[in-house]
Amino acid sequence: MGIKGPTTEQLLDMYAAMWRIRLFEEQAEYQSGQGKVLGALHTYIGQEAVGVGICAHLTDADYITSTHRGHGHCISKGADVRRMMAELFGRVTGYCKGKGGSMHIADFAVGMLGANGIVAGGFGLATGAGLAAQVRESGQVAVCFFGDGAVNRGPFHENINLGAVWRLPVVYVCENNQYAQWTPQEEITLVTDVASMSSAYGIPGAQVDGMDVLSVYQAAGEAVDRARRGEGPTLLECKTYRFHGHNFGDPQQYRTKEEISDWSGQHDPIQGLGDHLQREGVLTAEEAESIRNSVQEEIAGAVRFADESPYPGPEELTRDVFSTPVA
Amino acid sequence: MGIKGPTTEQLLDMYAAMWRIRLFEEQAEYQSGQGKVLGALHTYIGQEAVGVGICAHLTDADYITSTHRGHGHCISKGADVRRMMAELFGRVTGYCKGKGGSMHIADFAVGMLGANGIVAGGFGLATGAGLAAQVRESGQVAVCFFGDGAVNRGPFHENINLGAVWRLPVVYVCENNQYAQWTPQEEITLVTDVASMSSAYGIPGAQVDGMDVLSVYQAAGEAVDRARRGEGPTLLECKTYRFHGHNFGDPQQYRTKEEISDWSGQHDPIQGLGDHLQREGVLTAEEAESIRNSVQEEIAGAVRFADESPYPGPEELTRDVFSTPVA
Amino acid sequence: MPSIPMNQAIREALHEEMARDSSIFVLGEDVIAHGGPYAVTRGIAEQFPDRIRQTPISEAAIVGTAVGAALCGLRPVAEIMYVDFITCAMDEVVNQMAKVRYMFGGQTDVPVILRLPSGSARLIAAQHSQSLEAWFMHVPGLQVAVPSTPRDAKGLMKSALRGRDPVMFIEYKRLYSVKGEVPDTEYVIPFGQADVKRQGEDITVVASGPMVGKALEAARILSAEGIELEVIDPRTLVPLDTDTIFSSVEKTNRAIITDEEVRRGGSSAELASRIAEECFDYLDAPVRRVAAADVPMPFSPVLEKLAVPSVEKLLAAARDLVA
Amino acid sequence: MPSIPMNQAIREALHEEMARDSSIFVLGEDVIAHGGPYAVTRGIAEQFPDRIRQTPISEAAIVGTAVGAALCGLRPVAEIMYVDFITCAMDEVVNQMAKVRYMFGGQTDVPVILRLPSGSARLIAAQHSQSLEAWFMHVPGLQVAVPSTPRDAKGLMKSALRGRDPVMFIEYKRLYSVKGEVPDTEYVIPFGQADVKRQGEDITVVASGPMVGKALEAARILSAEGIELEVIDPRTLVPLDTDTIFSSVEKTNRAIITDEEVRRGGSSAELASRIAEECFDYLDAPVRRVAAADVPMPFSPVLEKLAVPSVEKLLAAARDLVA
Ligand SMILES: Cc1ncc(C[n+]2csc(CCOP(=O)(O)OP(=O)(O)O)c2C)c(N)n1
Ligand SMILES: Cc1ncc(C[n+]2csc(CCOP(=O)(O)OP(=O)(O)O)c2C)c(N)n1
Ligand SMILES: [Mg+2]
Ligand SMILES: [Mg+2]
Repeated sequence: MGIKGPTTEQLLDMYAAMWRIRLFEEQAEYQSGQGKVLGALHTYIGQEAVGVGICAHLTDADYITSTHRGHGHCISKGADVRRMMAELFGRVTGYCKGKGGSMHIADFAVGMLGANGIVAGGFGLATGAGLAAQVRESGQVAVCFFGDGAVNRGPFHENINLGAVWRLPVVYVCENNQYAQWTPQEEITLVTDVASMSSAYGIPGAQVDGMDVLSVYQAAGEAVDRARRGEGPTLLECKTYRFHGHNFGDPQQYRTKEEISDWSGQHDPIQGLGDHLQREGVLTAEEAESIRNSVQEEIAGAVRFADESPYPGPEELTRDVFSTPVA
Repeated sequence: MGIKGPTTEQLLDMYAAMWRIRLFEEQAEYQSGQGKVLGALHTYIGQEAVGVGICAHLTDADYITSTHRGHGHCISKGADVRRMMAELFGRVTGYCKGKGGSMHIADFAVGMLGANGIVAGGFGLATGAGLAAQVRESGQVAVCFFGDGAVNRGPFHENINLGAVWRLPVVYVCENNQYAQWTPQEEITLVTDVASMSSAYGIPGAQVDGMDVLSVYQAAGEAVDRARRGEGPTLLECKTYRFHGHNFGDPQQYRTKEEISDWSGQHDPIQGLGDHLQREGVLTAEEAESIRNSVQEEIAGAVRFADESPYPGPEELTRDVFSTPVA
Repeated sequence: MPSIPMNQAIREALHEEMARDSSIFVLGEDVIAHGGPYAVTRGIAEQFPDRIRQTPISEAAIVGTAVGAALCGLRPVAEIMYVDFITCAMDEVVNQMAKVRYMFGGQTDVPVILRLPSGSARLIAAQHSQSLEAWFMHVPGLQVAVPSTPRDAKGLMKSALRGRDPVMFIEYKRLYSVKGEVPDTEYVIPFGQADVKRQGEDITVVASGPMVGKALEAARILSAEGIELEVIDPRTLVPLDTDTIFSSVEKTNRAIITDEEVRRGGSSAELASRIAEECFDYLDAPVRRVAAADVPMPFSPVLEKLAVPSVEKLLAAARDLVA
Repeated sequence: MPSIPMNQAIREALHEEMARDSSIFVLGEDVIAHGGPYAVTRGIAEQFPDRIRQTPISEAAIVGTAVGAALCGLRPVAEIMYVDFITCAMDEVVNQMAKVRYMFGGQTDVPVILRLPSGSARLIAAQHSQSLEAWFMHVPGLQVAVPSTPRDAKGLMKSALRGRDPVMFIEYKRLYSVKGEVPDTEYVIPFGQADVKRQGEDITVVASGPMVGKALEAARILSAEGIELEVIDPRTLVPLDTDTIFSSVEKTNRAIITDEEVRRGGSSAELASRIAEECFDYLDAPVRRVAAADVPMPFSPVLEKLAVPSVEKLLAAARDLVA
């Protein structure tokens, strides 16, 4: 069955959200260079269509789990870029009071159950979220984002099997950007089309162009609907590409400049949607520019907010280990 | 391509080996009832055709890994029933000097890398054995035996993927007896035909009647040959059934008496091969009886050997933790 | 007071709390069939059919899913058939369950209970006989309960089921069938309160799990010799009731720590070093540890017996301390 | 003697031993590209192209396969990118690697080396900053090496590569880039031999990994105050050179144990309780432990600094002990 939409309003929201991710990440890299953003930084640049196209089907009541490359998921799910940036700066106004940093941003208020520094760490969390939804018959859906590299870890297998046999309302979304850190996918598995692995669990699989937000939107809509109808999980593979290194500072000797510029030049998801909207007459070049500018402002505000925020005080060291302090 | 054989001699060996397993296990259960065989006891009764049909293609130089239900694999690989029984009795003459017991019998001299008390514990060991063989270009093959229950654990997934992408000489043999302890397979997975999961790793899969040693022999021959030729792993599923409980003492409320007697009455692998050999004129009823009797003797001897053997002395407590004693 | 075995005591806690709180949810391998190998979850499927599920052999998914469900409003109670198999889910325990509250700045509760049958029993050798309390103690964010009696087991389980933090609930297999009196009125046992199982003036014995019974036996024997042991059961290792332990040592001036863990790096090391550090001025003799041998658990009964700490070893340590 | 960083020292050990012994085999995630994140395995692919493989993100398979290969004649050296990820392979470490020799009655050697980048570094928070020595110590069958200098790292790695037992080789990430002198002639450092990094009369400081450098710094500062620390680096926690440690304590009558592990249940507990038990008559003051705070590692630099044990905390403990 076909998925309706997206509406014009949704399209414009998605366009803005993709810019929000792009500019947040660019700013994060810049601030990392300045020594303000601390620790490891894995940007989502190039993959914006995936998070945005999928989360367009979710409300704050739905859940997502994320990865080490989580900023895009946070923003797609509606997290506040100010508190995100403050977290990257290690400030107490951050989502985790500065205790988490880039790899551990969570916003439970919008159903974002956390970035995760462990590859494949999200499978159990998402499957459990789906279980909670099913047990409570709440109609909520959980989306598990993971990379192609995570596919080779045991929790992929154990949890998708569990989600399948219990028909949990979960969508397992593989962002196949073709590399796990510095290793190309074809070097570490014979099966590069991850969607095809769905048959090993008896659930549907689908593969889409992850650089095209409209394709992602369509496929995600079907998978989310299926989950909401109580028919169980889908394994959705989005073929995508990260335009920057694995982390900020990665010298990228494992791939060619040409490969990178081919992808970023010809498959930029933001440009793709922008062009589409202009062709459809939904957006003028000026409007596009103004959306970008207002997001730019927002990000600048986030940096100011972060920079003006205090660091956590020493009392925060031992808080939050348990619900109440413990001997 | 077709697998030649088995020769008449091989057939008779297989027939005797299946009896050796059957009678060993019956005796082990009896001795367990007597309080002589100690600890948990998981018998291979009903599944004899699998271990025997597969190991018929292996030499002592080849490797196998096993499970908690490992006696059949030991015997199929050529282990000595006296040292096995002594191990079950906890005696120092046992394979592991009494330190292992039923779930940890190993015989490195014949390439038997150990029973394993951890479900799916053998995947890494077999894959590593295959790696060693490949690196040394030794032509050896490793066979990994595992149950249907083990399929749902992460190491199944991680190791088969690794074996596949490195084209290791490993045969992954699923003994699908349709139950994991007290849980029927269809309750814990949607995909009950394990062989079909091979596509998730890009390797061939095959499914055979695991109650028919000749079918097992044929399929195993192809998989072992493929491995020896350097073409990589096969996922071979043998549909089988355990005639007794999960362990000795299991009240088996999770399945019907009819189901059990259907399988043991109509699919007994030993009876199956015996009838076949008699039909083919290779074996008379008397010869069959005499094979059984001589195996019976052998097992009785094993019990005597075990019973007369001493327990390990206290000095054994701290030996073998390391290659040399350590502070 | 009725006398019931420990597995029944835990079962009662589960039943009573499930009736109180509809968010409690049970999962694990074979937990419906026979109520699991230890019959702890027996009857739950009949009474709360929608709130118990039998899982595949997927320890990582069991724990991961429990944690995810806990973040989203359930209170999962997962049985890991043998604590030895928690090794298959340590990422989920250590990097997820224990850390999510802290990493996320306190945004969420993590009310997961992992039930962990532990210790030696029935000669099942190295992969089915471990005691891993020390690992769990060492992971900030995990609470660790080690009941030694049916009464404690029920009361501690009730506390766990009403708490907001992850609990590693250590159930010694050998104690499941041991009976003890359990109040027939409602009670809970708060975490972090040690129980003085026996009062004595001469030596403080901090004993946990199956060693509590052995310590009490040793105490009876030594009492005849004029040596009075004070036996303290911490009941939870995290949080740890150091007040009770330290004040006992201040009274007796001697201490033995005993548990069934492998000695090197066991929880006895943490307790002994805390006592040695904080009761230094009161100690008349070194703190002794009586724990399992530093070996994988051997199968043969003659060796298993040597590996596991015994009443005899307690007696020897105690006599040595007062000598 | 040339001065080189620790990652290079380990690399040299690997190169030299691989040239000696054709059974050594390297595997791990991204170990070829850039020689892994720490460049330890750089150059191996060029020199021994058939003896190094880059793996999928499959820690359980990496360790499991290494163990299997070791049973069949290879000497695998596996890099686990962060020790935190060993949680994904604990069954393979604990129930297979550590136990196969014993469970099988000594039938086989298990020469596996797991290289385990550890500790805090570069603000990477709770899931990438752990120190898990205490867990490994507690598992009979595992040897645990914790080099603190390039010289020790090279010599210990060479011993490990010639040994017959599984080794958890703890590499503190913060030390990879710290230079130190390394002999340019062949040498090995046997396991179980502590190194007295500094002699002193007043307090024995048993320090491991990154705390060795901090202890030496504290010693320099305290020396000016007339307090002389004896700094002992055990270098391997299993086997442990108690002789050297105990005789030092008999001389100084005071001890501090320091490491970067979380304090509760850390290896400092084992060491402190051993000293408190076996040097009881020599101790003039309680054994102190200076270790990491009992919290998951926080991200923010202000908090990370508080969580990790510091020179200041060592100074305070030492001054307190002689006060
Ligand atoms: C269990 C585990 N192993 C290894 C790592 C180190 N690591 C972090 S990201 C990464 C690559 C992940 O690849 P993929 O899943 O494809 O995600 P991508 O980075 O491409 O988004 C690796 C190896 C980790 N964080 N966790
Ligand atoms: C990791 C782990 N989880 C659980 C168990 C307990 N257990 C032992 S055998 C078994 C069932 C195994 O089923 P299967 O793999 O099908 O083998 P079968 O017993 O049918 O031969 C279970 C759950 C275990 N030993 N290891
Ligand atoms: Mg990727
Ligand atoms: Mg089975």
